[in-house]
Amino acid sequence: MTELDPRANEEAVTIFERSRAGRRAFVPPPTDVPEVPISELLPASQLRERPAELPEISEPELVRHYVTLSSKNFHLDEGFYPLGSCTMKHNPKLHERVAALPGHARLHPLQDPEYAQGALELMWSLQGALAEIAGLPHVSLQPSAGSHGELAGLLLTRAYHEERGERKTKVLTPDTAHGTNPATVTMAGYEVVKVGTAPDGGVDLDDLRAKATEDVACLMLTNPNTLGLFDRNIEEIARVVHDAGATLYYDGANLNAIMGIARPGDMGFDIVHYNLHKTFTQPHGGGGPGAGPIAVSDRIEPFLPTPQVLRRGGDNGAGRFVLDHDRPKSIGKLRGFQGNFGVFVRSYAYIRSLGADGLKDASQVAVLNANYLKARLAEPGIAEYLPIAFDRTCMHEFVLSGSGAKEKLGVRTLDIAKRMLDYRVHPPTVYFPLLVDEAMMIEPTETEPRERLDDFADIVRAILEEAAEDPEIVRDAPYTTPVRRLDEAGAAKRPVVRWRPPAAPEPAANDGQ
Amino acid sequence: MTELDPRANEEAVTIFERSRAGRRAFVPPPTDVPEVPISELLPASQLRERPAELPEISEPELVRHYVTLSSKNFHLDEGFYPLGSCTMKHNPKLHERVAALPGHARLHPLQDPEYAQGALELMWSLQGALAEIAGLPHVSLQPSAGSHGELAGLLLTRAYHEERGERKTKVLTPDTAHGTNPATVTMAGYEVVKVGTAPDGGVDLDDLRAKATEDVACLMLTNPNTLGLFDRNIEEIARVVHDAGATLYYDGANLNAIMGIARPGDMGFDIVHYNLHKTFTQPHGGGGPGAGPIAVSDRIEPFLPTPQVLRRGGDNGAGRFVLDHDRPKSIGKLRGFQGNFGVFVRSYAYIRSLGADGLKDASQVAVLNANYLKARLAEPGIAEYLPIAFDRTCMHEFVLSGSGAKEKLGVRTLDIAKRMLDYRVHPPTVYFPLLVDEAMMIEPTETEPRERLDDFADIVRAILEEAAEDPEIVRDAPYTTPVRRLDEAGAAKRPVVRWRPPAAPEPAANDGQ
Amino acid sequence: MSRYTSITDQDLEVMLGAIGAGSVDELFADIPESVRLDREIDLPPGMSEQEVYDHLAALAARNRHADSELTFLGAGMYDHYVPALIDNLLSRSEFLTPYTPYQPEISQGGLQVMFEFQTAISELTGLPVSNASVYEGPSAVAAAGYLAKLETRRSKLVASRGLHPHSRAALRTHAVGYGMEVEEVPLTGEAATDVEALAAAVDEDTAAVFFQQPNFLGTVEEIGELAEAGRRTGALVVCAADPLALGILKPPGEQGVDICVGEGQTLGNRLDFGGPSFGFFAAAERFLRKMPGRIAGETRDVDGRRGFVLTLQTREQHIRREKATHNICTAQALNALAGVVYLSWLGKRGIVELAELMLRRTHHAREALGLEAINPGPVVREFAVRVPDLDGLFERARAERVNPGYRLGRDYPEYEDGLLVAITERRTREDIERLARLVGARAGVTA
Amino acid sequence: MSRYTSITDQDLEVMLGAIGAGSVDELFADIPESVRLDREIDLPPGMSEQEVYDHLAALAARNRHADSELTFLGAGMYDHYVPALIDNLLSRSEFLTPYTPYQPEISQGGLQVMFEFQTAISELTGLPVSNASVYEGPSAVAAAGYLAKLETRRSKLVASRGLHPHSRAALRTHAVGYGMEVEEVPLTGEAATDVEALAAAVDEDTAAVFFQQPNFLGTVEEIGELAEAGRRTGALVVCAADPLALGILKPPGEQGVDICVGEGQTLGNRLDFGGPSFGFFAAAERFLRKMPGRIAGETRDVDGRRGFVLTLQTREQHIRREKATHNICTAQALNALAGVVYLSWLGKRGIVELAELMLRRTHHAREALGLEAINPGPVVREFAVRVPDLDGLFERARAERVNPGYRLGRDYPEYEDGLLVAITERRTREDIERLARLVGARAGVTA
Ligand SMILES: Cc1ncc(COP(=O)(O)O)c(C=O)c1O
Ligand SMILES: Cc1ncc(COP(=O)(O)O)c(C=O)c1O
Repeated sequence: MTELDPRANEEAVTIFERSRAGRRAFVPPPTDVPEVPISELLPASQLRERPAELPEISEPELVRHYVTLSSKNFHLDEGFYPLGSCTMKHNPKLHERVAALPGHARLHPLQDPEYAQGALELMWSLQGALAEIAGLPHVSLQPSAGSHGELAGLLLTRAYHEERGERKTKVLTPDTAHGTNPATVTMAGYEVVKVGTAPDGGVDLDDLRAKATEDVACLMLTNPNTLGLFDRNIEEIARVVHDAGATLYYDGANLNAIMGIARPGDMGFDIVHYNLHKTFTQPHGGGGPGAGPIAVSDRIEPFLPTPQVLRRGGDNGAGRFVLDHDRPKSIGKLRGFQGNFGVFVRSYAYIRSLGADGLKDASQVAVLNANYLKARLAEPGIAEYLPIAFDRTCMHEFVLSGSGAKEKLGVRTLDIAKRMLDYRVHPPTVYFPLLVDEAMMIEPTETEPRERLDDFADIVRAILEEAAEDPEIVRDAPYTTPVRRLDEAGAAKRPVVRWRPPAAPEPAANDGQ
Repeated sequence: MTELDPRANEEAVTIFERSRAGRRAFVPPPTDVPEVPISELLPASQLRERPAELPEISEPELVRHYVTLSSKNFHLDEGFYPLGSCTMKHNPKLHERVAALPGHARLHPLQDPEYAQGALELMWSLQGALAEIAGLPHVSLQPSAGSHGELAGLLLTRAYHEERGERKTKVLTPDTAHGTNPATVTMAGYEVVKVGTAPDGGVDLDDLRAKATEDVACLMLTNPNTLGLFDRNIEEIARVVHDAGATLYYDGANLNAIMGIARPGDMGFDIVHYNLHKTFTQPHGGGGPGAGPIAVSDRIEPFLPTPQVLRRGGDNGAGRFVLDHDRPKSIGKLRGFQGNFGVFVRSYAYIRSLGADGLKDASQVAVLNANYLKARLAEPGIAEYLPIAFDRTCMHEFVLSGSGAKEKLGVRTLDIAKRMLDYRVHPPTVYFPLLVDEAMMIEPTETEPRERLDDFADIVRAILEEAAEDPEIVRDAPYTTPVRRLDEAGAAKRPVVRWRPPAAPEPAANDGQ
Repeated sequence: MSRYTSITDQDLEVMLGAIGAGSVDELFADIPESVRLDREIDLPPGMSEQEVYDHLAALAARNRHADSELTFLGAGMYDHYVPALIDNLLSRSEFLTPYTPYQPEISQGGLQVMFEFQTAISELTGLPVSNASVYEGPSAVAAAGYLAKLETRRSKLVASRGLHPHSRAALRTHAVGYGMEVEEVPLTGEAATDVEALAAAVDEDTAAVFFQQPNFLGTVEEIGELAEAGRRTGALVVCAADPLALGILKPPGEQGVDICVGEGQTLGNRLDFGGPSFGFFAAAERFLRKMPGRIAGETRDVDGRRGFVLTLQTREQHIRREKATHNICTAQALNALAGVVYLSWLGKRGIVELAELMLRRTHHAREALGLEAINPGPVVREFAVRVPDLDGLFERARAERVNPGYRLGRDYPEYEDGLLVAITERRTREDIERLARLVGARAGVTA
Repeated sequence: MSRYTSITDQDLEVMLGAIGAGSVDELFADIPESVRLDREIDLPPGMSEQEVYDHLAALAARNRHADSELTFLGAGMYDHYVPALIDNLLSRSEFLTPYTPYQPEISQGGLQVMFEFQTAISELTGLPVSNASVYEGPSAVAAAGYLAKLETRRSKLVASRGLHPHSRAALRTHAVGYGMEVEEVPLTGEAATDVEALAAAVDEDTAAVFFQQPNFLGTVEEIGELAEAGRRTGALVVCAADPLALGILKPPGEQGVDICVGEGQTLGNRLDFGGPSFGFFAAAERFLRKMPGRIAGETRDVDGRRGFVLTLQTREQHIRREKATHNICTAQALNALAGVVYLSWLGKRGIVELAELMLRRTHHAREALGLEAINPGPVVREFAVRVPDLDGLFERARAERVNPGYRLGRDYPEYEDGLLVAITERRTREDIERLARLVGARAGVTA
């Protein structure tokens, strides 16, 4: 209908371009103290000469701008979002309500613990629940996200080895590892050594044994791994790593597959991070906030960041909760204050809502949904084009290869993903993990009903049929989105990373709209 | 792009059709009292035999269903909404925040007034503010909407006349009156007598004089009237009505034009209703809630509904607020409790936000915006097709006639309205008032910036140009909406007003989606 | 310029120019000097958002609400838990800010919600047609009276004293306009509607009979018998009902009731000191074209796609004017949305589980208090007892931030010492025992 | 089945059938028995929504928060008024629930927000490039250290003691991984960074110098001089700043600062007991390709329409892996959204009006308290004073539900008796006088 849609080619307008001199959404409270001239309060050297060019706009138009922008986002409350490795599970609305309670939202981080007992008890209880789920006794909630937790994990490893007078320079990561793993290794001052993947999708044990030398500090692993497969050799892996005097680090991004079923601690992992914004349903917010708490074994505990939330006294709930800053061996602080408390509230509410069996049920259904969708996508008419990368029972996610579609139909994984946009579903994670050609990593999560999975299978089939008929249809997709394929190369070649007034210094007044 | 939009012909699915036996979003709190068999607590005669067929659905899918539905609504936070007579002004988000405070939202209506002083003070203060704005001393907040206020007004009029032993049987309404006016007259037990409109758009005085007989109880008027015109003869009208011993009723739907500038009470009106969901920005909610408080003169006061909020004692704010039920002459109750308090909170917040000059400014800008848009739509290229019905300076709204477009272009007001949908603006009120051929009633309100008015004028021009080129384009519109023109005649001929399971009694389990 | 308007000096100049006016005042020239306000209105100056918030928060803090006390108040509105997803959905601009869906092509969200709402109400009441909402409970009862007048042209309305006092009051108030009288029927010794008295009150001029399920005191009425007695002379039978209780009670529609109306607050709406909530209005098929208010209907668009519209509008004021079946225009769409979302949240099993919990706790509470019951028979969510020292109880309770319930005295002189106690899923056994202790305190003293 | 899952028994049967498995347990066969958990995890059973709400509400009620006491606490997070429209926008599923915008065609909302955010931060800091957010303030400082390492390959970081103690701590913690040392520069007698000491500390091996504007005690630093001293040997100059104060302070970018980072909580974010908020990271053009985190860029689609994408991703971990400029992945998009909405709400004039109000009240408060000022010079939003009987003051204040501020002792032994008092637009003159009375009380006693 484009020709009949008068707004089809409407251009995006930034809030700055909507600005008109003199408009305002904010009215200041009256000045109730002497109106001393600013020049008497601030040194001329530090006085701003011209105001920052922030938008001038009334509340109604401000609201419309952002409400209208929001409607250009696909989101979890709209439809299926099987983004592999991201655990896009439902975000209960209850969590937003409890996080917004003034006792949480309006609590200052430096409040005297005596007057923040509710918040500290919540953190303490969450630590306990997370410890039990991972099977490791000590938890720090401080890291701000998974990658922050990874960094904490390697800094703890370093502190641990240094105390023992051991000098280690390398960290092992499988070639299936998520990008944050190697990036973290470098930031933590180690050298990355890649470990290969065996034909069954697990760690190549021989390669591991060969590389697990004296100078290795740690092996970073996620299990189930990024192929969605549980590494059957996990105990042997742990043995090899520990024999080398290295720590075994658990990237918790895939924890959603095994809650209440198996525990990293029981597998021999020394350090674990959790992604509360994945497994424990903190809404992703378009790229955060999240939280990446870590759990560790006894030997690592002394090095945990400060402060730690502890309970002093009576074990019958009579105890007081304190912030322990006095940790001589601690690696120190990874960030300000006590971490992303607002995220803790949501994840704690989630854990209390589901309880022991609810969490186990969540993992079981996550795995059931993944295997069912995998089966649906293994049907003739699909499997020829999108073969499964490693044909085993998967855990919470699985990886297909677009190789067949590329050869037989001339459409790439990217094309299929873009065409999915027209079907109003979010595409899987694509081109990751790297070792799978034209990878398509699919994680349905437990909160999807069967109809959504069937619908997705039908969509994949339909797209492949379209491609068989006329690959152009798929290659030129999407057609129905607010914008179509964007020039990313151009964006990187000539980066425009902020809006600039066409005619400074008073742009807002005259241009735009 | 329809051919390339795989979801273009997707059918609407009701929540009942999404139901699957066994699913649930609700988990009950545990039963903490003896589980006495229900049959021992309820008589068999009153026991429900089969459960009501409510949907069975999990929270994630429940949220998706209604979020997705919501996105099929055009709304005020999306764009221009010049729906005449409805005062679609911005709804400040602050109002939702203050209305949700537990002290308001969680307050029981039968709470002992001693423990509801904050709520009663708010109502008392709102009464005072409304009284000052209308220029009438006594206010009852009780009516639930404008039409409810109208009914209250006529019941008050009846009580007033009856006490004076006067028997009146008729109520006058202008032929420009809103439908609720005559409908209310009948409900209140009176006979409707129409009064004509003069060439200048005001009440036809001669006709009024002729019809203002002894047996007339009331004249219901809105001023500015539904043509957006202020009746210059208002004083003479009041004189004629009062000489006949009738009351003069002010339909407050158009109060937004004159706040702080002129007051119904000063014009001689005896009874006024306010639409808090129009002038005082209660969000319309897709058709309510609203509130229709009334203000009256001293002679009507004794008959006001019960209870009334009064302040007893100290005038320095020291007083206590009470609910006065002891009103022997009262017409009684129009509804339960004290009215739509949640609406009062929002409107009170609005009045305190704007204050005296803010309210006046709102009316001035509302009138300025209307006259500017009227001027833009009087430009050549538009005026020939959409002549102004009564060419005078308008107040907050004005009425165009689609007569020109119908004759010269063969497109009706309805067609133009439907084509506006493709331009993502809400059409004006159409085919009202009735005495204007192909009427288009336009009320921009004060919260619209000039760009929106210019944009609308451009849209009208563009549509007329499309019609000149090919009327089909306009006659077949809309094209880009979730559904296109609907068969309303068919809907009324064979009414389907509820969903029914294709195969009772266990529909949800098997069908749907 | 206020924070809600956008007209800059530059805009003003351009706009006045286009209008051809020298000033904004000129635009008001039509208003005779003599009725112009020659002063500023006498209201405080405007405030910043922060100040308004602080002011209203201070007012709100002076109210004792259902979170700041343990309350057993009911009597028409009840403290049920409202799930968080309702707040979230109702806060969406898409539902919160549009007007009545006059343009169906861009209002399918709101219209489908109405259609789903009508379906849910129809399921609960056992009546085939429901409208999309009326104001609230008592005025819904009055609206039923108007339909009865239009239908029967008779002039008498018979109402059980088990009908909410506010409903009876609203009925009386409206009846004056309808030109009708309201006659009340007493309750039996067990606080149920007296069937004989009802039968006796009904005559050839009776347009409708009204009763409530459960009645104002919480008594489960024998609807079938009441309906039969009421129908004798061709009067319409109107039942006001608590929609939540209908989750386990036999639908009025299955027991000879013609019209079922009620207060919807119990379905996902807040207390809000009494409103806004919504009223519902359901009836037998033959009244479809006499219903008040909006009704959504299913239809198809020009491309054959399923869609929804406001239908049978020829009943309504904007088309029918003085011949309309009611004068209602703005109703309670947003509150009705909360209602249907709440019912979908509860679901087919949930509403039963919730109502049964309420039922059991209510009966448990009546025993636990150990007082003389005014209605010793079946009760659903509320019951009435006689309290020897009502004032004393309230004094003791208030000191402990407990609200024992509603005092029946004002509405029922015959129950001067009556206390109406409401129980919901939010009042635990522990809460009930707390109230029992307060009641017992005096017993202790006098023992 | 939980309320968040949908698999009915019927579904289960069909699904296992399609999978070809006999039970769900079979799907976990790959997990060796030996590492299977042979018991239920030891956690309490699940609860209904209502129970979870009640439980968390009870916990929250045990915290004294900014609405339940009069607080002068700041020290890095401040009690500013957050406009209601921010709550409303952030609660929209469209912003709340999507992941990082990897599919730009269906993420233009989030991407444009990032672009607008970057523009606003650039305007405030006076630096041309900003990323779309990092975790929060102190870790943003640490991130600047990493950029300095990548850029200079040097091993020393010099930090003013005016830098937030948490920022210095985070910098030290991260520096261990970077293989770098952190050296601290003392403050002058007036609690400003000692320029000479800074100049002395900087050598050929210094990768970067760090200071804060205003510094931790509220002192307005002479950024220009500090930058000049720091730059001498080619070290990068990093300034941590309060973005709200930058509304009236000269932008770091105009004073020789290479990188400006900071805590974004003051921009429309809640206190939340310390997080989530957001950190910002702005820098000079030449560091564009060394920036950490997401950056949105403007481009065009195949039809020539303007659009936005995540750009320069070759910096990032998911592409560059061990060579990435930082390991950050999930950042703080939703909090950054609150930030740019807040700045748009304040607007060009509003941010100045707000900052000036804060400035004036802060200076007024410092006088009103009548105590010896630790930083007697210019302060913006916070100031430090010496309190003779700090314990006594806290005791008196706590009893009246007043929180006097932050005790400097733990972080600054040199200010054992120091109190850091924060002032925002929410602390009125009246509030300030109330604190002054509490301070004076003892003076009274000792007088
Ligand atoms: C396997 C894996 N590891 C680590 C991460 C990084 O977690 P975060 O984004 O919380 O830093 C992710 C997130 O996508 C992941 O999928
Ligand atoms: C002129 C006029 N009068 C009365 C009404 C009825 O008001 P309400 O919808 O609040 O009952 C309206 C509403 O559209 C109106 O425009």
